[in-house]
Amino acid sequence: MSALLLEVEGLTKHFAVTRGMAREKVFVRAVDGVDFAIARGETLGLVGESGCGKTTVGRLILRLIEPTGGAVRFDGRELTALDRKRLQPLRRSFQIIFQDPFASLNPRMTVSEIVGRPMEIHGLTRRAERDEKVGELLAAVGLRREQLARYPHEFSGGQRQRIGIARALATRPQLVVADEPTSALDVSVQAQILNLMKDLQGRFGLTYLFISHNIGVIRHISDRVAVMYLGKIVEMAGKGALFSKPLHPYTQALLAAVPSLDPRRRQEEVLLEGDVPSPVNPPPGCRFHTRCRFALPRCSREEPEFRPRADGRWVACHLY
Amino acid sequence: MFRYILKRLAMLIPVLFGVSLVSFSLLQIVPGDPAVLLAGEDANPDFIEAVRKEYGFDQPLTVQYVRFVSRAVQGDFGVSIRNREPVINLLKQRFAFTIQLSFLSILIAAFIGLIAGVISATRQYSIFDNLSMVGALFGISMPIFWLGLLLMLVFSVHLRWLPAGGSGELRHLILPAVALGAASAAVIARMTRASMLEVIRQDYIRTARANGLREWVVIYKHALKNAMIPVITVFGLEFGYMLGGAVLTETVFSLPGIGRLMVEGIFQRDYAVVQRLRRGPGVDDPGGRHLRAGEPADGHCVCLFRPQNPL
Amino acid sequence: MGTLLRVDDLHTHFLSAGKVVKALDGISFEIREGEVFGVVGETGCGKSVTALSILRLIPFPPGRIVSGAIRFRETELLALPPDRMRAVRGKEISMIFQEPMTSLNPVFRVGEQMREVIMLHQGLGKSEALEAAVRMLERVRIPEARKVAGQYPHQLSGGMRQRVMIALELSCRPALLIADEPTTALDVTIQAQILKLLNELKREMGTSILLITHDLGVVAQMCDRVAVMYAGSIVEEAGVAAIFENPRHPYTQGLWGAIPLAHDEKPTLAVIPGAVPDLSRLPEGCKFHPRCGRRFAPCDRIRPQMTAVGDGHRVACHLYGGGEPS
Amino acid sequence: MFVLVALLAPLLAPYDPNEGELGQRLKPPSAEHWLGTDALGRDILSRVIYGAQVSLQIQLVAVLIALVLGTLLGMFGGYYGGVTDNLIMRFMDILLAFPGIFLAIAIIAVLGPGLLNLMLAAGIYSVPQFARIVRGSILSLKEKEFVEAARAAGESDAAILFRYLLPNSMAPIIIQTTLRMATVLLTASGLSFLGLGVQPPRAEWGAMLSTARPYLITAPHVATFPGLAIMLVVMGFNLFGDGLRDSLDPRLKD
Repeated sequence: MSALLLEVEGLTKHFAVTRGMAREKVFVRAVDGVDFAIARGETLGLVGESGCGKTTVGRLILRLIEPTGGAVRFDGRELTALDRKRLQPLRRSFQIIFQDPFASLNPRMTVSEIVGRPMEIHGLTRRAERDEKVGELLAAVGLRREQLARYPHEFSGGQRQRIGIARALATRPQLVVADEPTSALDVSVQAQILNLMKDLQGRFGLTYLFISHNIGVIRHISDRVAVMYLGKIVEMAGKGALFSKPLHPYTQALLAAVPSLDPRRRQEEVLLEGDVPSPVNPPPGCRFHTRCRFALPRCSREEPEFRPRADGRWVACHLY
Repeated sequence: MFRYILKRLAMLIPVLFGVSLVSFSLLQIVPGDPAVLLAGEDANPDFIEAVRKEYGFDQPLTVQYVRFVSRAVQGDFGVSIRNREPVINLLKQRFAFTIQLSFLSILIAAFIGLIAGVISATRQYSIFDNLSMVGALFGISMPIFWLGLLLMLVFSVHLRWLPAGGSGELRHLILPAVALGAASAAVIARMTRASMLEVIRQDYIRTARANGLREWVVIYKHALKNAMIPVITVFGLEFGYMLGGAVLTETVFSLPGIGRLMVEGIFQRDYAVVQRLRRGPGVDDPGGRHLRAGEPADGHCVCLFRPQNPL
Repeated sequence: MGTLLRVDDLHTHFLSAGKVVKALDGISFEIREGEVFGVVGETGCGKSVTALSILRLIPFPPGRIVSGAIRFRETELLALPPDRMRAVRGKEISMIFQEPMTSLNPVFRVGEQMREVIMLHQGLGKSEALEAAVRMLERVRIPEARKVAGQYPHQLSGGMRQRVMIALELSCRPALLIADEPTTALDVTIQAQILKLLNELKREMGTSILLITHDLGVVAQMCDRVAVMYAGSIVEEAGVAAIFENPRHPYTQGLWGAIPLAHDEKPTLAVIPGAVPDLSRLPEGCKFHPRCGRRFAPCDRIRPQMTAVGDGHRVACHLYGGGEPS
Repeated sequence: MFVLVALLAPLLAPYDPNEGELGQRLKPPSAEHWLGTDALGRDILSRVIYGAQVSLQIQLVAVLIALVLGTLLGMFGGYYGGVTDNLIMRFMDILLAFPGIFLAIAIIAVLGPGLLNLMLAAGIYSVPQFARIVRGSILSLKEKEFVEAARAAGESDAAILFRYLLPNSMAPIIIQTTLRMATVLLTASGLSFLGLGVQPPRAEWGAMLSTARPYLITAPHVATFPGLAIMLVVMGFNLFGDGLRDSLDPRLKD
């Protein structure tokens, strides 16, 4: 058993879209060569702004969309090479929690069906004992067993997210991809869900890929953090190192942009001007050079390599 | 842009192909041997054979199809079996009439529908709203042909304001256009109302109000322009529907349009079959006689079971 | 600093499926000249209804301002005839909304939308108004303002649209700008740009801002004074420093403790158990008592009143003696 | 109510719908014949009541054809997309290329007039409507997260189609079914009116109107009641459909 549960290498996804009246076909380079690995029991936080490709990375790992290129190795097995039939039995080992607690549950199924179906598909339960097993899971995520026969619309947003978590855990997976699981929730409910996820990680020995745009949430839940910008990871490091001393100019700007909760420390300086360039025609060289305060002439010509430093941190920047 | 147009045009090809195939099979499958129909039932076999050759009915179906399409593309739809006139002339004439009728109908429908829809939406649940929505319900539920008959009964027979049939003048078109447009007016009114209600809830309408714009500016400038977008597409659909509805209207009012031509065409062909079966019609009084005011200009009324001018 | 806007015991109700939803259940506060007043709370606490009530834009039906008073300078807004109220909107008090994507009319050019409002309130001619619009767009740091004025909203990014909204709403130099979650739909880096812009414009133009948000970071960075809302009521009101350093109401404390910080480590997150009550079936006494860890005898019977606990710091909680009407 | 009348027609009708007394021709409504008699002295009330039976039969069969074919085509087109979808939708475009009831007329022209062919024509004529609605619904549903969750859990395509997508498309399908019952009756009676559908002497409302036309002036009641019957039934289905829409699709409610 290797220490690494998931290894991702050169993962790429280009979406073909038709644009405008002319219906010209262009490629959105949503994910453009992403490398990272997650160790067993670890939480990797994937953070970035809207459109940076973080959600696509999550879907690619689970093969919910087909990658354009690159490799995903799960527990030493190459997933990208498997056909649908051979992938199917492996699916029980990696599951997903979604952002929208209203769209992610089938409104025509009861809680028992929603949570029980994954078990049935993978032959983990017989019909007779399904309710028993679902009941146990519900208790584990803080719901009551009596709520088995109810439909999703009878629950609040926070409770629905708990049902979504129970469904993800139904097949006893090793890896859970959590895609913005608290973004649709109010802060007080968000705190409940984050605490629950931390608690479950210990009890079920889970490994998380936690995707979020909320830097506070990422800092709270992650062991290591990867920062994405325009389809690429620009920096990856242990949480402590990354937050105390961000290396990449984008990471620095991103962290500085989060408003501080200390009213006596008002930030006046804005480190990042303008908008993110289009992923259809990303800038040549370093993708961040158009907005970077430290841009050098070579930044617009040469693409910096994403590579590890002596201290174990990864960064893609010509400054280092 | 150019590529877009090309692509759109390319998409039309299979559709046109299908339509031509269906039209062609229509001609084929209609019962009766076309050569016999043309030559007349009592003609001698040699003549029938000659006709068959002349019109190419002896060729394989594929060849006939290719010829049909290549002629159709050149605007040659053949010669009417009935009066030996080129079909294209007949089509042009009749089609122009139906387009005229449909155009008048859609004008009436758009006018009534838009006004009723906008006012209903801005005064939701008012008496006007309720009345116009009940009216719209009648509009979509009323069979065109019945409405036509009723209009005729009231305005031609009893009030004698407008003629019940005939063509050539605008006043001949009014009743048919109203009958044909009623359903579309209802659909447009409902669509406009729904679309307006949807738009009025949008954030940018709130922005306009929050900026102190007058209510009528908010409604007629900001809301209506957005609400019209889905309504315009309904116009197109309704126009197509009218070409279909024209069949019924033209039959009721005995008007020389494309719809009636089509129905007549079907029955001309069918006539042989009907005759052969010697199936007596259920009515013993052929239509038209009792329609004093409805006597059409060309002197004959479509009679569905006994075409008076067979072949 | 004088008082610009004063809201007194405002009640706004909605009728939904035969039930009365008390969206605003008697709130009072005031906004002073030149300050940024924050209203913070979770979904459904009534903060947006507060904004719409001030402009009298509550959709009727189903909503209605039942009672209360809103005094803007010397004018009682709730008593104004519709015509006079319209003249206030967009000129004296204007408002920007959460969704920059949908708040601009998609079928009109940006410049046209601005020009319309400028002509209405400032009586300028067509070309003058368009010039004024372009100048305003430049003022919100939009590059190539003249080109942007000729574009449709869908051609602009979210951040640009919010700049356009700000330009539109500040074009008539209102005394009060109501900003309802102005940066919630934006990314943090864009949010930082917009907040900076709002701060600069406020200083330049002396506009007061009523800032509605659920993001405590935005409150800390922008506001002078803050009101915390819960289920249609204000539960605590204080200067921004006081409320962050010494929150008094158990709900405020819980809310503050639940936020994961970006600039600091927090070992565990505090949790407020349960969920927000149904506004048509509010609990007796203090609305927060079913979720409160510090409730005691009077909490489920008597609704606490706002009580002063320090300089400009008021709390509605029995822990601080909120029993008697103040 | 309408269904009840149709089912109980033999009990309710006071006279045989096809037996006429020639001495009783074109009589206006009276105590004996509530709605009067037609040109062959047949009781109009009885004919209208029996007409309900014919209409219901046409509606049910035609809508069922459209429902089954349209739903399946829409489902597969929407779910699989690509070439399958293109083929199906181009085929639907061909059907839709005929304006209004031209398509139904064309089908009748091929098959010949008659009750069965009428039902087929009205059914095929309605297929594209169902296909489009179902396809649209599937297209928006298949992007939903709960469908992604089902795929992540390893559900098969068939299970996703029939356990997740179809049940969630039921509301628009049911609404469309009800509204189509109204349209089909209008189309079918229109075709019968033209003589392309049900043939006299069978009591069908459209055909009855057609035979009543000559007596519009002398005996307007003959044309009034069948038309009224069509309108009331169509209106009933429309009202029911609108009501369903309001209750099943709360988004469209105000």
